[in-house]
Amino acid sequence: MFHKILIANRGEIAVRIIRACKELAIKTVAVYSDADRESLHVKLADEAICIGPAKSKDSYLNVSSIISAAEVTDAEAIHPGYGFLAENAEFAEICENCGIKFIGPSSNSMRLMGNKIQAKKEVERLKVSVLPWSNAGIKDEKDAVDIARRIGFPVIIKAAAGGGGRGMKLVHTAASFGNAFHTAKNEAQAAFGNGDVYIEKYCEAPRHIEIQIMADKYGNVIYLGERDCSIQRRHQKILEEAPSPVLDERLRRSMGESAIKIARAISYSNVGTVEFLLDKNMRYYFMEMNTRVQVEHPVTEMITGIDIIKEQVRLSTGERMRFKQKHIRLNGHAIECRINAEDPVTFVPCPGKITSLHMPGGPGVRIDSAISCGYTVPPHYDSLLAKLVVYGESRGEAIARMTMALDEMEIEGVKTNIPLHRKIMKDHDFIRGKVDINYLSRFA
Amino acid sequence: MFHKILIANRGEIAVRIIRACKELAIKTVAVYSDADRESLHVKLADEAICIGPAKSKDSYLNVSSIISAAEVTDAEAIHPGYGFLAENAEFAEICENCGIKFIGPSSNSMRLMGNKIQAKKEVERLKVSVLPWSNAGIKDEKDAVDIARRIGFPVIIKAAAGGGGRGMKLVHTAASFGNAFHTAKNEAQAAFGNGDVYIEKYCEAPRHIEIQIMADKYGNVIYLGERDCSIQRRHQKILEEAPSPVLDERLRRSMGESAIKIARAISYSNVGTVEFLLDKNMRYYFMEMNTRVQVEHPVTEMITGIDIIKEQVRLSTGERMRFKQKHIRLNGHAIECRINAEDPVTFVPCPGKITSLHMPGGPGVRIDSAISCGYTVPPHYDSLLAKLVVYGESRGEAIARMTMALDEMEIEGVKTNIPLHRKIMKDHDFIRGKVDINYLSRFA
Amino acid sequence: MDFKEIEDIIKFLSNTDIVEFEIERPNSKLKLKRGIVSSDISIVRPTAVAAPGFTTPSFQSKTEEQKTEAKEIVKSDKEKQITSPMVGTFYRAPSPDSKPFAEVGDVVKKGQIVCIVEAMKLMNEIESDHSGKIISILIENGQPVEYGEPLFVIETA
Amino acid sequence: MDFKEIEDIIKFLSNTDIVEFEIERPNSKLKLKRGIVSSDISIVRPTAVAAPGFTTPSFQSKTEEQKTEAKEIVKSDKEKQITSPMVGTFYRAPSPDSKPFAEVGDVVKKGQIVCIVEAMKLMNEIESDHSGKIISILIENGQPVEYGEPLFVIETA
Repeated sequence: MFHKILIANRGEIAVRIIRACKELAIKTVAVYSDADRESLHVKLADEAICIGPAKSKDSYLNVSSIISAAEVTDAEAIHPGYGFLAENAEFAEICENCGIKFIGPSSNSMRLMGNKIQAKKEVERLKVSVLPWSNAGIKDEKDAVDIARRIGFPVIIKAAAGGGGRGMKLVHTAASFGNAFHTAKNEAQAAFGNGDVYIEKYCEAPRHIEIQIMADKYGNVIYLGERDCSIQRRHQKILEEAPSPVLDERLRRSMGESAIKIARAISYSNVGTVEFLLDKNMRYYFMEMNTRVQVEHPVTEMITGIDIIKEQVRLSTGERMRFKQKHIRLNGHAIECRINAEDPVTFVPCPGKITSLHMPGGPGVRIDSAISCGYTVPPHYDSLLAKLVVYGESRGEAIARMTMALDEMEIEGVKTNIPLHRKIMKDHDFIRGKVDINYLSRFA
Repeated sequence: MFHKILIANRGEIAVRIIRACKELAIKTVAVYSDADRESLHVKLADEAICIGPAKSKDSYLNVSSIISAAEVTDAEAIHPGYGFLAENAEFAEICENCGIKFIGPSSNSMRLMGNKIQAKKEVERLKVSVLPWSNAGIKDEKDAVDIARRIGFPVIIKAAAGGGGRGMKLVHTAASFGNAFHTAKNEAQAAFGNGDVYIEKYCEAPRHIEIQIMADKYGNVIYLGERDCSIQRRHQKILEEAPSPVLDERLRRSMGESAIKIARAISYSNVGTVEFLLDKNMRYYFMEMNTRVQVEHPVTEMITGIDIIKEQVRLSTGERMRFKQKHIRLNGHAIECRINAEDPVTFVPCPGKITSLHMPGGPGVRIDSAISCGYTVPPHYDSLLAKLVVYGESRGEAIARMTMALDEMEIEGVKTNIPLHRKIMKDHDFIRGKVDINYLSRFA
Repeated sequence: MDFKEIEDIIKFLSNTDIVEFEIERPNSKLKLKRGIVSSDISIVRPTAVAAPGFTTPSFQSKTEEQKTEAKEIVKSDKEKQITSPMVGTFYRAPSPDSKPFAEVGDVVKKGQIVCIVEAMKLMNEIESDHSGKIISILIENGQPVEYGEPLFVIETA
Repeated sequence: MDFKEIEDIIKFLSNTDIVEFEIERPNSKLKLKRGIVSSDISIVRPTAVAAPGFTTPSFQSKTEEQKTEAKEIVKSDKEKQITSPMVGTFYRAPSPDSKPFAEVGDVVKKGQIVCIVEAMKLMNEIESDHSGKIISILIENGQPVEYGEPLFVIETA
């Protein structure tokens, strides 16, 4: 086991990782920007190093500072969390070259899945369904519109280097295609330094279902069931649950085995998530793979009893997987609400000082958070304040518990989306499990 | 199911019950004393009624006010929690007579187990072991000392109407017996209005092991494993765990079946706890039965996945038990630390205003509490601030998690016993599971 | 500028470090100064202004209103309240057909029975704590009352 | 001027050092003063005095001490610090055998190299931000430094 790990992240996920390390008796090094001097992750870690000014680019994305921090503190490994450098294959490679263990898959696996065109080609080769797309590559605009016609409108234009829904363009007619195509290319270039895009059939009102997988370095891969993350706002998940209210055991196994097939094919190790779209006819299509831990990993932990972060650390030391597929049982139901500091109507982030805080508690209530009363939410980073996670014997119990917990939760000083979550819990469609990725746009 | 329940209690257990009711879609009525006007249970309940001044005697023990509060609010049932009126058979009987459901066993079962002499006689009749005792009754002091000699010193003198360790006297020699006998009788009279005492063999350094049972009104009784509550200070539990580090499956079954035998014999329904002493030779002796929910019920909930409070409510409506013994699986390990507002050295209660509060979180951490930042702990009631409960895959993981959670927990403004718990988590004997009811006296 | 707006401003200010606040509009002017109010009263969050998440207790909120009302009514040192010593149902008369123990305007003596609070079928006769004239009756006949709830306001001599 | 606007202004002010604020418009006037409302300040926990439960970060605590020290040393406006622009290892000389870039008492010019911070095997030459006399060197040769950590104190002319 490692003696000391550096956590190249902030906020709740840094706290989550520090807690896991403490339980594994591993020393921790927190890194922080000037804006995070008073943050919980800095207080909880055994050591803490300031790595730069507030801007992410100069601190949490500052590879040299982070590697250097690991070196001066003799940290043996770096946990990247999610976001920031977590899916940066070059960073993983630099870690490998510096003799620091990157807690995640190899840089090769990351690179392969990071390029969405390559990833889709690989997955097609494995006979896992993908939505019809421009798999032959796009020569120019004329070629692109021909491909779009062949696929059939509506289509969606996506960045090859993208992910997480950033920079996507939905196009309904050939007439509006040209404009969208150029905008998409420019945006992709600006956002990811890579203007490559691809065209994909637009799937109407699908659910977002993702499979959590776990793999060791010896070819053992298992899946920990699915998460249903259909409730999204502008492609950002805000509420996740496990299991999905619509999957049966047969479909779960099929999706799980598809995910395993993909992971095996690219010699994937550590934890990862294979994202699928599930259409109204219960056909599923590979979307992308996230080569890191997800924000929403707790719902899987709640129903499997497996501590995903600890397993990540164990697996990256080269340990063998402690579980076989047959050991994995899904018990009960879990829901996560992402509590963001934002205006509940306009969704504009709302940083500021938390003047009063009351968190719910009791059985089946879990809170992953880095805030406390008096803490000032800085404006520089994402607006996630807390993940409120509940477990219930059944989905009904989980919803009742979440309703209760949201009613009790009290955050003053910053606006939050708690009212939105309260509204969702009372919504008839949500209660019946009738949601898709457009749910929230109908809802608002 | 009930439409409305009155909760005849305060603090964390009132909050716990209100939460359970909310999840069951039952309306709640809180009752409160003048000193509890700003309490969390008052805020969370659908209705709240002031039942008297600060002193328990005039409020939380004021039967007339509580029954009246149930009547004016049309509450169909009363949940007594623990302490206060929870083991008062007369109160249960008054509820029965007023057509209000008392959430607990029948007043007959309560009365039988409330008298410790009767209870022991009943249990002996069932061939469940009890420690050698004055089962023939005590005529006078001379008779008493003869009995004590026959049993063999050291002996312990206990109040027939007592329980929870109150008013017990340990006597080592015949010479000191007379004095102790009179003191015990006087104390019993003062505390319980009943001067009857009995004499029992003193068991050296036993563990306190209790079996949680659950029974419906149709004779179905199951046990939910044991709790090890050996860590006590002056007979007050401060840390509980489940399962016990020393029980094997055979002994667990034997103790569980003894508990069921007792419950069946007295037609017990609802939840209850049978307390045993377990000596060094792994022989167990019936001590007493608590005819209510215990403070430490969460550790059992964590390892069984069963919500004991909800089951209490369901069972008291006359529902059939939802589980059979074979459904009960004990998974992992749970520990509860009672966080009290008290001086960690002198144990003197320390009421006051909580000026700063930070609660731990993350996977496997549960907090049952009624405090919040700015809340003033009144001096009139017990000093329990919060129950910090952790779950772990193994006892080792649970201890690591509790250590981490205690390190993070921060309560300012009142003194707490958090430092004592931190010390216990690091103690070699505790870590090896080598504890008995005298552990803390050696420890301090 | 209505009460709601003033309330909003004050609520908002309470979480800031603004100590003086002044606003002028064509038809109105508002000036506020914050400071330390001697007792704890300013810190205690009134239950009536419940936090967003908390359901407002229906019984309690009712009585809270009544208390506020009562407090307003008790304007001078001479005005005293008779409060309920128990939870129960308030009756103004010994039986449905009898006339009330006391009416507004009646002069009562300390120790004189002014109403009944029924609890567990027991009719508890409530005596006045003061001598004086009843200037208002705060609870309607047959309504539930809680411990400490004001029932009458009496003007003492 | 509606409540929303007032709210925005106050929120904005809270992160500034403005203590008085006054604005007049054709139809309205707003005046604000900031200050300490009550003794809440005592509640703010300085990070240095870590809560009992928090393990004191060893690296951080070291640098905290140094910062305090540095702050004490910087006594007048003339005294300036050179801080590290990155995380790494502090070296006073270009190689183990060379003599240090700068010693206490040396007069350096703005832009002159005063030390090296090694990060990822790269020797980053650190230039002085100011011209003046070095009056103290706060870090020992070969020790790790974090971003923003004071390295030298310079007395400017």
